[in-house]
Amino acid sequence: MGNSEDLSEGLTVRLFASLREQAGWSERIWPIPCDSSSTPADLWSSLGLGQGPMPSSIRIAVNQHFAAANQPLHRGDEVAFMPPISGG
Amino acid sequence: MGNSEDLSEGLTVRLFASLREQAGWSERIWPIPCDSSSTPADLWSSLGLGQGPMPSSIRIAVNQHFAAANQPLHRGDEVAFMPPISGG
Amino acid sequence: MTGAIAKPGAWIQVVLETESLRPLIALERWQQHLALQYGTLPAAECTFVGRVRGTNAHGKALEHLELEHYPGMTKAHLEQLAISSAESHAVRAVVVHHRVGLIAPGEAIVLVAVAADRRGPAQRCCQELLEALKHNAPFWKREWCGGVGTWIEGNTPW
Amino acid sequence: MTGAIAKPGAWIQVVLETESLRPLIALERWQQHLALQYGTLPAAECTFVGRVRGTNAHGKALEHLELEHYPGMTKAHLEQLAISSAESHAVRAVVVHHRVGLIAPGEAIVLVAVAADRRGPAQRCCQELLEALKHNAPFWKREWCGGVGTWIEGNTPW
Repeated sequence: MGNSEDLSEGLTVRLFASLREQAGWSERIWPIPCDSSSTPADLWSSLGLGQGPMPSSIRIAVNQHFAAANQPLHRGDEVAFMPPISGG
Repeated sequence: MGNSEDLSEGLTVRLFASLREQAGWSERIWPIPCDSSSTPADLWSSLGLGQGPMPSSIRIAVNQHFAAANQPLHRGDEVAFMPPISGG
Repeated sequence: MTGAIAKPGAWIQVVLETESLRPLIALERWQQHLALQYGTLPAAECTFVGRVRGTNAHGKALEHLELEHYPGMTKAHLEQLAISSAESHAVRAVVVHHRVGLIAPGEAIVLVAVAADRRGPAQRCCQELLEALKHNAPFWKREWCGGVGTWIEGNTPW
Repeated sequence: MTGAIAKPGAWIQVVLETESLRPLIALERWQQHLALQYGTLPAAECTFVGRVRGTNAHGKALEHLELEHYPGMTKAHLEQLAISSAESHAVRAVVVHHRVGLIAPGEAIVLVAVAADRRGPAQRCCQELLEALKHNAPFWKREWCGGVGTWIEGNTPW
């Protein structure tokens, strides 16, 4: 994981609700490869958050705005994976 | 008008809002012929409340329930003529 | 002029207010009664408050709105409309407060509140009952501008 | 956690409540601000209050509902939803109070209130914003029954 504690070199990953409890952690710094354009879908697989591809029910936020699973990620981004919403 | 002041022999007629002000009265006892079946539409004409037949925008209540213009009236009934409603 | 009808399905209350209508105080009392009746308050509550505008349809400053009603019929008919809406949407409780007499701009004319187990029935019942009372309850509005009163026929569009 | 955004078109206020949400007190304060801002209160006000049910979907007694949120994102996103609804219905003001944390049965989870010049926009905006926040604002519910917590995915149907 090398520089994974250095924010400028990686991503901040946040999990919420059932996803957080299944994974056993809520926030993690994760390295981003220098020469590739990583996406939330790639990140989901790398983190081992579930078997197979990311379920379509999972919502993604990048820098606290909803984003698509194929949005390119950049160093310093905050990426959140969220189970289905139940507010109000 | 003969027995028009005797409730048992006639109808109570009530007018509201603009109808009341145009007519210059709000409540009146009106005789009902013994041998005919009078209706609110007949009553409207007899009372001289307007020229020609009763406008369709006028609402009628008989004994404080909405009623049709051709509902037969009986002695002792309370008949109300009401301009278009504007509540709430 | 207050009234409450206990129904197997819904608790209906209709009040004609001659002096003033204070919606939040009316709601507080209604919620207290509801909490006593149901233990906990129902999951969904939808409320509408209508107030007197500051100007008439022609933009002239309004001094007062006057609300005439049909004593005897108006309250009974409002109760019928409330019972009918409550039954068709299967809600828990409906309260209607309606002013009569002279009302100043900004003051409340009408309060409709509906408590139900789900938000859809609460919202639909509140909306339907408001339209019903605007078009079918015996009330007549007169606007007073510059000392002149003008009867208003019909309502603003939804 | 309180916030107000002055807009040319509408006054938007979103509050996340960590301790308690008292809808009538929140509404009283909001109306006081509105009266100061507009002189007289707008003609139409539509309000929705959602409360914790006493039982879960399987009829078991609920001890608490727990509301998790995304600090930073949730409030900002609620503000965006409120601004968007307020603009599309051209209303005067929108207020949203939403609880987070542990909430007891009967307590309020959410308050949405909309003030507008006409009843239709007030009702439509209130209804649309409630659906938007139920399905699109980052909140997650966990029901606690018999000491066991269960995450709830999705909402009850409208």
